[in-house]
Amino acid sequence: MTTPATMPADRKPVLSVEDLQIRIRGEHGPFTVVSDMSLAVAAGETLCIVGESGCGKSMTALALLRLLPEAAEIAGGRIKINGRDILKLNGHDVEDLRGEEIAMIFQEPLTALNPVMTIGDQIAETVRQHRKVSASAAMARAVEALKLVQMPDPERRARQYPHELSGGMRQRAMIALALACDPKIIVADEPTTALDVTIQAQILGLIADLQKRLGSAQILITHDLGVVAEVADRVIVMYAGRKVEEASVYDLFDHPIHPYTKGLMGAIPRGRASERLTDIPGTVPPMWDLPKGCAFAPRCPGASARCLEERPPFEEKRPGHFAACWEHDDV
Amino acid sequence: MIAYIIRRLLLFIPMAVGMVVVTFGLLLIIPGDPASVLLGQEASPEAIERLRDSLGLNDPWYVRLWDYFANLLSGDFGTSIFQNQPVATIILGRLGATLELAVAALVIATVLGLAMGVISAMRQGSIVDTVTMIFAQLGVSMPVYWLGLLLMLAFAVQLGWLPAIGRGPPLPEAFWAALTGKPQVLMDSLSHLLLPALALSAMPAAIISRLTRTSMLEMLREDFVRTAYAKGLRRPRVIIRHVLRNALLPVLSVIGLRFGMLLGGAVLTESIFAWPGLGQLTITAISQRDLPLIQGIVLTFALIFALVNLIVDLLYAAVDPRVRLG
Amino acid sequence: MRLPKPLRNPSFVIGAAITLFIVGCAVLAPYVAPYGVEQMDMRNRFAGPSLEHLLGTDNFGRDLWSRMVFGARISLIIAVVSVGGAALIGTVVGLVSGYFGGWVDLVLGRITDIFLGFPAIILALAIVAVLGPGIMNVSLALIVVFWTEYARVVRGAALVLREQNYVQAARALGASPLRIIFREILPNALGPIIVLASLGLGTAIISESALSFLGFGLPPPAPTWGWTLSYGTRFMRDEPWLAIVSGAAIMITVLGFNLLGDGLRDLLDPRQLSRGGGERRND
Amino acid sequence: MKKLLLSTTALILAMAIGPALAQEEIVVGTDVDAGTLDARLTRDTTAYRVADLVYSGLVHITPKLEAVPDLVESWETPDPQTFVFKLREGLKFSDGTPLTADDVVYTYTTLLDPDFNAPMRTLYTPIKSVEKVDDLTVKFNLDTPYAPLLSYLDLGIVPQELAEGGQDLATQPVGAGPMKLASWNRGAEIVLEANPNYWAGAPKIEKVTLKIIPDNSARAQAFEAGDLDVIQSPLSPQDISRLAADDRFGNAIMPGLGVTYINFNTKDPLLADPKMRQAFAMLVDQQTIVGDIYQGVDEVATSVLLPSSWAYSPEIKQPTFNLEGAVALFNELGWTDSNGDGILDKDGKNLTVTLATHSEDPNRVQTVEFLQAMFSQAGVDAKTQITDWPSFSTNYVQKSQHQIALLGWLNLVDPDRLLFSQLTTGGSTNWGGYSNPKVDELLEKGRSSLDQKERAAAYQEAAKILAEELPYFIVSYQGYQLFYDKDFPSEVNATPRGYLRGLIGMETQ
Amino acid sequence: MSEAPLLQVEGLTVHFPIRKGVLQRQVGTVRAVDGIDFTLKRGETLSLVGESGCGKSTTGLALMGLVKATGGTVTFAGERIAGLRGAALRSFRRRVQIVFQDPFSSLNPRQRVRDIIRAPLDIHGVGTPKERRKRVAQLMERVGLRPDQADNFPHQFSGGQRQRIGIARALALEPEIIICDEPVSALDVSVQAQILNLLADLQRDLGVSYLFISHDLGVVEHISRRVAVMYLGKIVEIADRDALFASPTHPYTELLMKSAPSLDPRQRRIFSASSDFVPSATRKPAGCPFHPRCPLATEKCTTVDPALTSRDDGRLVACHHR
Repeated sequence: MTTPATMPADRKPVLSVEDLQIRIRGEHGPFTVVSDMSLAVAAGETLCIVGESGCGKSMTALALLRLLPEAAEIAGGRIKINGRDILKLNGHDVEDLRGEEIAMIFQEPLTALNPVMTIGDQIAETVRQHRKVSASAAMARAVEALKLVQMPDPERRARQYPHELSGGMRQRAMIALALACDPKIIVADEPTTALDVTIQAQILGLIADLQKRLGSAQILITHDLGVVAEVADRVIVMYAGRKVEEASVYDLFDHPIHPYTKGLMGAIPRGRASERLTDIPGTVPPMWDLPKGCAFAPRCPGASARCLEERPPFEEKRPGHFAACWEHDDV
Repeated sequence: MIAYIIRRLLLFIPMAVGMVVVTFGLLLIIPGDPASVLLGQEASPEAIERLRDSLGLNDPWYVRLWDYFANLLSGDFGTSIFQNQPVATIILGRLGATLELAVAALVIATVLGLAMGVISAMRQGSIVDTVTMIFAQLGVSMPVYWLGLLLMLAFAVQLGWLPAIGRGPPLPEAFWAALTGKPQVLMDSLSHLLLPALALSAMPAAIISRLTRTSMLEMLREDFVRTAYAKGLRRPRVIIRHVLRNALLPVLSVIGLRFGMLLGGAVLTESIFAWPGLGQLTITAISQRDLPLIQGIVLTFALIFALVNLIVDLLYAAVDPRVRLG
Repeated sequence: MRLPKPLRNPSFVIGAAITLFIVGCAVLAPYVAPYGVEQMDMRNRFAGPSLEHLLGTDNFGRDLWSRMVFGARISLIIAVVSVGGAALIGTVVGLVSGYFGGWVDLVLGRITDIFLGFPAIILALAIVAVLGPGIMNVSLALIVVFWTEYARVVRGAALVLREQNYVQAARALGASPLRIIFREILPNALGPIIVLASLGLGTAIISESALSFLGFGLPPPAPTWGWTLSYGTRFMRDEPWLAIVSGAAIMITVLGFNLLGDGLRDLLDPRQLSRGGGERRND
Repeated sequence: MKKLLLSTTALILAMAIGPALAQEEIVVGTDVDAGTLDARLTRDTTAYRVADLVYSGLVHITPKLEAVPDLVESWETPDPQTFVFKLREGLKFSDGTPLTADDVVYTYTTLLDPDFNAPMRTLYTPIKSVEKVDDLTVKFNLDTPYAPLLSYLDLGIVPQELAEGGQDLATQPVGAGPMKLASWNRGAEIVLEANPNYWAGAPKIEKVTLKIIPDNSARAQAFEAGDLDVIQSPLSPQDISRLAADDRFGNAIMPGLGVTYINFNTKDPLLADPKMRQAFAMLVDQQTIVGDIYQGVDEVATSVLLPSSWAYSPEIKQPTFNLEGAVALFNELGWTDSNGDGILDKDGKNLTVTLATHSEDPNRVQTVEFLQAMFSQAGVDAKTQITDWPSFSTNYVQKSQHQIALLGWLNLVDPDRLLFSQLTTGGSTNWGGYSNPKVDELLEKGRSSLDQKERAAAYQEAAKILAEELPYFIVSYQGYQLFYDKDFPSEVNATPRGYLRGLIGMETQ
Repeated sequence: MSEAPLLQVEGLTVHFPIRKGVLQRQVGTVRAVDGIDFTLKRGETLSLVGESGCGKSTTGLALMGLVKATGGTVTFAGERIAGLRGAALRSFRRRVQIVFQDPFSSLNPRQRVRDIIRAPLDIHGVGTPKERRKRVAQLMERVGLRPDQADNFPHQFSGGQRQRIGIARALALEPEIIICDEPVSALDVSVQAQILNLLADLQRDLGVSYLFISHDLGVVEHISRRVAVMYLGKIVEIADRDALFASPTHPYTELLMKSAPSLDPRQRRIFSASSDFVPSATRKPAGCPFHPRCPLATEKCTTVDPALTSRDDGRLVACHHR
């Protein structure tokens, strides 16, 4: 079953994913953690993938760079960067893409940066991998990248180790690392989750600002609808390894369709003083033991008998607004 | 930094005092005394008693302990009862041999252990990994003296390739000789060193290889390794620059710890290969109840142990910028 | 049908099998051994393996298999007593030191350092020289030598565990230090202790044999492996069999405990032990 | 990895080819490092052997244990309590200074000073005084006639001037022997070189290296590997039979000067009765011990007199192995297995005895282990006690806390040396507390008479009594073995004491 | 407002020494909590909000005696708890309990849920064994767990359920105050809502007071009656919830509010991507701790630390300019 990837017809996707399947060999035997995942993103656009822990959003992000952990494998689908299916490339060709065409910003910069190498060395290393330049030129480029992310005193910071920087500065360094070779696509996996709120604001501002200036395509993975509201152009909501809803950010926040999306929004306490929160009862089912029908059905307040039996298709419910739900036929 | 080193060295003092007291206490209650050993079977009880008097063995223990510490403070480690020489001279004469053996074993163990560990981790689950880890298991399971004897039997006795026992010219001298045109001196020195060092290195090599493997596998799962791949780096570069360097950190502290144990293991190895080092001296000193000498040896071991730990910590700080010594 | 987790761990399976075999032999020694352990036959010295003598005979014509089986008893008793004692003392010291910290930790730490500074074999030699040979004395010597290792590891674990929120929670409830140490911390430090003890059994066996080898172990005619090996090395040139068998007995037993320990390490919480070893300060 | 192996092989080959030994050097294996090389204080085999080369004494003891002149030209005994020695002319120490009667007087005077703590002082205590008659003449005055004295006068003469000047002879010995100390690497080797100032001229061998290899088997292996030119006792019996069969090596195998014996504690209530001691002695299977444990390198002993000695008599015989006889004797003494548990008992008490020896000598440990089994067969509940020598000697033997101990005596150049201190009432090393006035009298006579026949008669009579009363049961006469490379650069004249003068190609013997 | 406070904290200070050199002399001080005052009334929720390292968690731990306070007084139900030792400490601990942030590390993995919830009863010797068993079942039901799960181990529960276990344990002794140290920040948003609702229900039914420690303004706004904003060991503003969120007065409070993302994509805020100098408690700036980041800072702010002073609307603010 091919799920449609929404993309305004006038724009050409830089990155597109079709029917991606990811499987994991685990304690309970192999099981699928991401199914029928399709997405597309164009230059200058920010696509947010939102969902709670374990929904498969990070796996999807890693798959885009073919960086899945050893126990996981891509079991099907296509990932195309500028039309080239990277799943068909050999090792070195993929390595050439990483950092050059598509770069990644990780969640926790303290662990994602090598603790025993200076910031500058780590950035320069990327540059030298992809460009034939001298060591000093690479270092100059690293300092430039640090300037780009508005790192204060970049020359000095380049000579420091990750632990010597504050959380916010580390994340700036991480971003500088990703931008060092001007990639067309940036994948950011929860880039602000580990940060304090004032710093988060700065980093989100920086990311938005940089994208505007560099015109890259961006995929941002987050669990925080607040972040989504701040930066997304389009949004994919994931639940239990599948897309449940996809729409432009305005459509999604104005008229959420899927009960899970609605539940998430109701559960956020922000600006709801003393009002009782609408929680989603129950817990996410384990991926190796998914219910037969709609994975959300057991927790869904409006679930019908059909929901428990048959999985709803992911379809366009309103123009440009897709969802997978039997009970909603809003047109 | 300097303050750190000074503090660490100051901490050594209570440890050394404690070790002297423990050793002293043990020697006090160990049956047998140097006088009777010194005078041999044919000595009369009166002669033994007279010698005990003149050695001060009949003084109360606190007087003896006090005297020992008083002498220590003035830099006097005492005089060996049996060798009529200052303890410091005797120990210094032997220390080189033991350090040579221990360092050689450590170098072999480190090189071998790291190589095996890295190869194993890179080929996790393969035949190479399995075979390497079986060797590592055997390495930690084999009594060092048994391995020593087997090696001696095979390479010295049966094959006759290497000398069975003893020490050639001291290695530093031998290196100098080789540089000044006498390579056979170096060969002689190395040929004597090879078997005992090999026997002594088996256990630490096995431990290092296993630890390196575990540590490598752990590091391979670290986020920054994923970052390195995400940057587009080639695998060898990721392994060497990112994985190995970080994986070495825990290995480093174990190497230091092992060095202390190597010195202990040298006791057995030295007695099998007739290596004229501290280990053999220890056995002799204990069997002769040569108190000042035993005390001196214990202090030497303690000092080496403390110094090695200090060096490892300093190295650690040098390799890992996160560790700040202050 | 998948095997239960422990049975899928080859280290554990092989280690447990070897250990079971050795322990079985030791426990059932009088039934497994076809000959008396001191039954000499000077006309049949150094016989090779045969149906009559499974492993041949030793330098007194005694049945080697019977000697090895009874030797296993001695080795295992010493190993178990010394490891048990060392683990007990080390654990208590480590827990107290790690939990209370401060000057208690400082004093206990210094004491641990003192014992750690001695090369193990030398300390053991001296203690056996003081106490005289005998199963309990050798065990005691090994306890004195080995307790520091447990103290170090358990202290490391206690330092980590006492910062755990559930320990904080217990303190918040007003639990006494004793309750916290034994109900909250100890059960969680048990993994590394068990692993360490399992590996320690192997080390104890090697150490005991080394003591015997140097002439400080149980005196003959006790059928210790160390003495048999010590004798064996005397005859090694012409009759290597004795040394090979006794050395192999030691090696296989130690291998069994090591594999078992490794297996347990994988099965029990694998990270805590490696963390317990070297602490480092991160800023 | 492959490369590493290849280069290692190359290295090994290079070593194998190595330079051949120069003709005038020999390398001797020895078991311990010398403690001190001051001739008056030596106490271990290596020190004796080195001192024998570095120093010369008034006399030299031949392989046949006869005293022949060394530094002296001749001597006289004007009366049984006086010895007068005439020194050779022009004697020089290795450093070139002259050796005179003063040095002889100094050597013996210091030796006899109790505060000097010389280990062998007891051997010389009958000496009342040593005096210089003139530069070349020295007179020894004795308290009593003391026949064994000559055998001990091979003690090296030390230079008075140097010793009093503060030179530490223990580490920097200077003597008038055929060799002199070149270097001493503690724990590893002692290197000696020929002394051109030796009165009989420098020996043919220019350099003697003693390599210290404590483990007997390791030493044998080193010898077989060609690292050593000579090895000698103590050696493992196993190695001896192999080396003797190897035609690359020459050997000298001869009776030694030591015994391995059982010391019965006659003060122990259980062992006070000579019959009990006899019964226990009958449990000692000497044939098996000597044949299997010692592999025939020692000899079954029959009495306290060594076969090589002039006092030996084949007529005197200790009890021999007789299991049934022993049991019968035990029964006769009231020890029977009354409760059928296989252990003899009397008055409700089991016949329990402890067999002790020290752990340093593996052959003695094996012997005790074997004896324990034999004792058990006879129904004796025998325990073993094996500890290192210092504990063993201090705790048990010197305090007479032992019951049955397996021990040895070495250097028995005279019967007196095995018997007088050990078995006379109150003797300084009479650990078993043996006392028999008749024996006391005979041993006194043996040491004071200067007539060898008379002495022999006295010792034989004593030996006869001892063979019955058995404070000592001599298990074996130790053998002495020396192996040398067939290409040995000089003639080999071995001596059971293991001294090396017969190996260095000396002009005169 | 006339009601006497249940808990009154005055000048609470927690300092950690920084030692250096050969003799480990103290060369500095980490002023984790630097003299804070607040009160907590019966049945109300006071939130301590601030960013990491501001001392809010240390405050909670100090109140529980889990870290040693270096100064200040704590008065509980009119009784001063001097030094918190012995019997006084025991009774205080019965009446004040704590719920931790991480539901994975706050439960002993080797204990069954039954034993975890029972522990406070055992420690304080409450009831007979039979009563304790009954009480455990009761507590489990109260927090929304099935009593038949009592024999399970913590790892068999999801994060939300584990947090419920932690709450049940805290409730066992019927405390008057529960210190909630970031109780929902490790949870997914849907589960977070469940726990927040549970906490609200418990307060309504049992009348327990919460000292609620959090960095999440949304959660704080939802649950609190009053809010104290902390910055580098100091309280910079305390106010009633509605007043504070309607008109933040301290510049730091204002920055916090501005930084929190809105939930309306049409009202995106303009983020300043300015540099983020964040001083730490180790190297605290002189004067007002916020002055290096403050747009209003003047000369005075760099030297004089403003005191927490009362404003017309009843709120307390520490600022020279507002």
